[in-house]
Amino acid sequence: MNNLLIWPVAVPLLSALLALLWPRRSTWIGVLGTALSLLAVVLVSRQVIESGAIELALGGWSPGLGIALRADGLSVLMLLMSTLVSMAVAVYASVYFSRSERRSEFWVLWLLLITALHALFLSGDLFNLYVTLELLGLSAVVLACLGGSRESLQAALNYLVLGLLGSMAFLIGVALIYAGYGTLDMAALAVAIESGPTAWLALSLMTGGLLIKSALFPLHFWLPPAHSNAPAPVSAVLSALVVKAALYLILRLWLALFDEVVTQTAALILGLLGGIAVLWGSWAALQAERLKLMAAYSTVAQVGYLFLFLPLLAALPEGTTRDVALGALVLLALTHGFAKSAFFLAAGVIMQRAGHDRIAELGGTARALPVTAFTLALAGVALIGLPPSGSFLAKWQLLSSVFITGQWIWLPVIAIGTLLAGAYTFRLLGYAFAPGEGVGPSLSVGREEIPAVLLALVATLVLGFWASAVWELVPISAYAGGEG
Amino acid sequence: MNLTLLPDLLLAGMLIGLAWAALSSDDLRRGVVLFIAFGLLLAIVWARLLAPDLALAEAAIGAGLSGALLLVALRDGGGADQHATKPSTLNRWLIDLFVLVMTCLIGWVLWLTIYAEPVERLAQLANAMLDRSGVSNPVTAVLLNYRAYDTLLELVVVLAAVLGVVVVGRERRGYREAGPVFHGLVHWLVPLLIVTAGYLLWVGAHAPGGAFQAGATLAAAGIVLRLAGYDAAGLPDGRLLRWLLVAGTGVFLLFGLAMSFSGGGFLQYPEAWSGSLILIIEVAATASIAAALVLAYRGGRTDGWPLMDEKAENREVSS
Amino acid sequence: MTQALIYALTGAVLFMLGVRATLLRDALLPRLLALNVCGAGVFLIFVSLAYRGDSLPVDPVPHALVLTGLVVAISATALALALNRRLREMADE
Amino acid sequence: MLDLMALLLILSGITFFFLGAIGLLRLPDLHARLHALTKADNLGLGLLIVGVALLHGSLLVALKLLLIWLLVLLGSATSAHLISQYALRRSRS
Repeated sequence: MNNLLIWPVAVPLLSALLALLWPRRSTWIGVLGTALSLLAVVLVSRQVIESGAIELALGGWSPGLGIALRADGLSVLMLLMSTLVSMAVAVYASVYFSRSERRSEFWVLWLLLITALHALFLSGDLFNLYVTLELLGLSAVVLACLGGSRESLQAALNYLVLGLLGSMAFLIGVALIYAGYGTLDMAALAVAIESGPTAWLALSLMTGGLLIKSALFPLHFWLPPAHSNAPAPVSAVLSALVVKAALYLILRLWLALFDEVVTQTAALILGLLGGIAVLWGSWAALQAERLKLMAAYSTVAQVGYLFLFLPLLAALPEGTTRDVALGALVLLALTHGFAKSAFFLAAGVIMQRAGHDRIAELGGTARALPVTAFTLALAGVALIGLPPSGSFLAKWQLLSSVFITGQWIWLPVIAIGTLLAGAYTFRLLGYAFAPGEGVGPSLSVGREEIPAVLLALVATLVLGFWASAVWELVPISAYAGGEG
Repeated sequence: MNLTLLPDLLLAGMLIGLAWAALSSDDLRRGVVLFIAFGLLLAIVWARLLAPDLALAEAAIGAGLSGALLLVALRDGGGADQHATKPSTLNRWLIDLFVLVMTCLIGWVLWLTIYAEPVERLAQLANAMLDRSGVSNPVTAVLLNYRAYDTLLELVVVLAAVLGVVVVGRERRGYREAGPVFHGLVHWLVPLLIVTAGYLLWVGAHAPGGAFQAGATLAAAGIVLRLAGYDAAGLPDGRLLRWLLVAGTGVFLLFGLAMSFSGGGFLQYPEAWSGSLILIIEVAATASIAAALVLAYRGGRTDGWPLMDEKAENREVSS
Repeated sequence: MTQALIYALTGAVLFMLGVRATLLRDALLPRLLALNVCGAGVFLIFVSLAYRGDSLPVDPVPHALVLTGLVVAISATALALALNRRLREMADE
Repeated sequence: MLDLMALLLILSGITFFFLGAIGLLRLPDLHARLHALTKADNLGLGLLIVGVALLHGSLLVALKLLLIWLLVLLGSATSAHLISQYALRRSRS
């Protein structure tokens, strides 16, 4: 019995209800609730680091009949990322939304989004995952249309419809699993699932649904409009966290539940799509004329990188080498999460100051907003994968996995992708550091500039130096059939 | 060919036919009406498959409230999307091929798992543990005890969606006051619906029924009121409305947390109390679901929703 | 078990009919109808899994899952319709 | 004997429903259709309900069925009234 596990879900949910009841205090409740959720996640992480994976059978019913929450290395890492990013974004949002009439609704939905993310990372039951996915999708959609513009509403509506289609595909996969194995508990399924038509079809359907939500090429088309038209704090969490949630589920399914079902060919297909996403997304980011649109296309590319790992993971034998590669994948996902949220927050600061985010007219940013320009540079370092960022180490490990498995086709993809990332980053920095009057001058460092730079520092320095912690945490697994 | 299968085959065929007709109709109004008929037929299928709880819920939610929402969307002017681009013939063929292949694959797997080599699922376990769950309707036991966490999160989903409805749109314009005949019906129907909701809620512990069916019935009362010209649709204003929306999730969550403080696990009801605790949670959930559904139908920010500050109101007037 | 199979197969057909219409149509309302038919197909599969003949007690777990799914589906439908309405108002303004 | 009577009642109830449906499809204008539909369906449902109550043979169930019939009568009368009123108003304007 370990009631600690419910707190990362219960704290934000309770705060959301309080924020709904006391709209005038919603900002305080929102920031405080996010901070307390952070505390809850830290407590859970400490316990996982000290004593390994933990499980909580809700309602006292054995998992299977009841629902179990589970925390292991992978989920703790995702939890930590989501809670740290959301803490920083919450501080930023307390300034961003301070004068908006949507303030109270923003905070309620914000806390519901955190609830959904935490519930998703902790859930150990397939149907419960469907419910958390829907909660995540709906709250993200509402947050995305808080800006109120026509484009943001249209993008949010497309996002909603596609997300629903994805959830339906996931749900029918769950139905087939229940038909074939008679349980929804993931730990039991990790043992029970064996290669066969049921498992194969269920995995394809569930993965297909999740691919829509994680915006892998060619199912990415909804992402750039939705992410670039949302309010800045919302774009930050959408790009950094919500997309990662679907990716986390794909990893869970492929590596823990269906690890005997996954074939090299299937993994190769996803890897190829990932490769195309890297090239196409980076190219589109280079062409983008608006800062937030560029960031959104860069997310498409970065998601592609993460899928490059799948064929490598499928080719590597279970054991240390695979854990190292998996650790690199997680490290890349974390770095991108921190860097991209920093990027969107910086873009938000510029947009509020300048009234636009057209890249070509950003001259003077470095003089007017030195901290924000520095943030863009730091985040750019992490997006390209230069040392000492976490993504440098991750890409290094990606390359070494390529050498071990002999899948040379990924080499040019990684090389060109990195070059393109460098190109779009330096193009942006070139404009931002050029002299000009595009952005009005300011003398003080605003409270809203601090969170972004902290996030960027985490991405470039903290994750780079503390990367070994990621590799230590990843092998702790709650699922027998998996990488444990 | 076994003759006793004939009704089942007929029902299945009608389901597919109605779905096809609803989805391929170019006239939206026709599509929506066919969809409502589809929902009603589905309710009959649930009854046939010994799922009376679902039959009630489908008739109330799936056909009734969804239908009301879709119809009112048509009234908003939903029929006007005429910039539809037809997909190219090649795409059409590819999609049809994909659909055909997937249908066959899913059908094959279902044949394997249901017919060829059926497996033992949770039926026995769920029915065996019924004595310890505090209720005797197995579906209620699953919803509010074994898998209560799912239901808690589901109430949160409803909350998120209704907040979205409130954030996005303004209230729809109301209806003219009902004439004498309709008014007479409302006069009888609304109290009857409220009594029925109470009955469904109470009976849910041991027979088909429960919070969702009761909530949907209560919401139907609200919708009837609104159609008769009562614009508030029976919902309270301001702060009380917020409390009403929060009630279901809040009571559920607080009970769960209280249990984890008093030595058990989260949502682990003490066995002697579980029946009463479940009933209290269900009452709160019914209120929240009904309020959320009526609000979703009525739409938007109303006079009743306390705005953050009066600036918002000024802005809309001035712009 | 033949009855269960008939309805499960019907569920599969309904699901794919819904997917097909979601992919082919591009106005919102037909797509929402399609997604709801999709959902109905999945629910039908779940419920036919629960049915074990007229004499044995049914499996209550899928019934509860479907109830949850129904409520989630109507929430999403309501949200999509509200978004669509706001968009239409904006187009008119 | 009771069973046979119930069967006859149910069959005649179904016939009325059938005739109502034909009326809905074939009659020329709205008011005539409404007339056919409500008359035939209300009577058909009444016959069906008496038949089912006989089959079931319990007073409580019979009362519940009667309540359902009354509700449907009330509902269909009101909706027929509303529809014809609407049609009338539209044809005037």
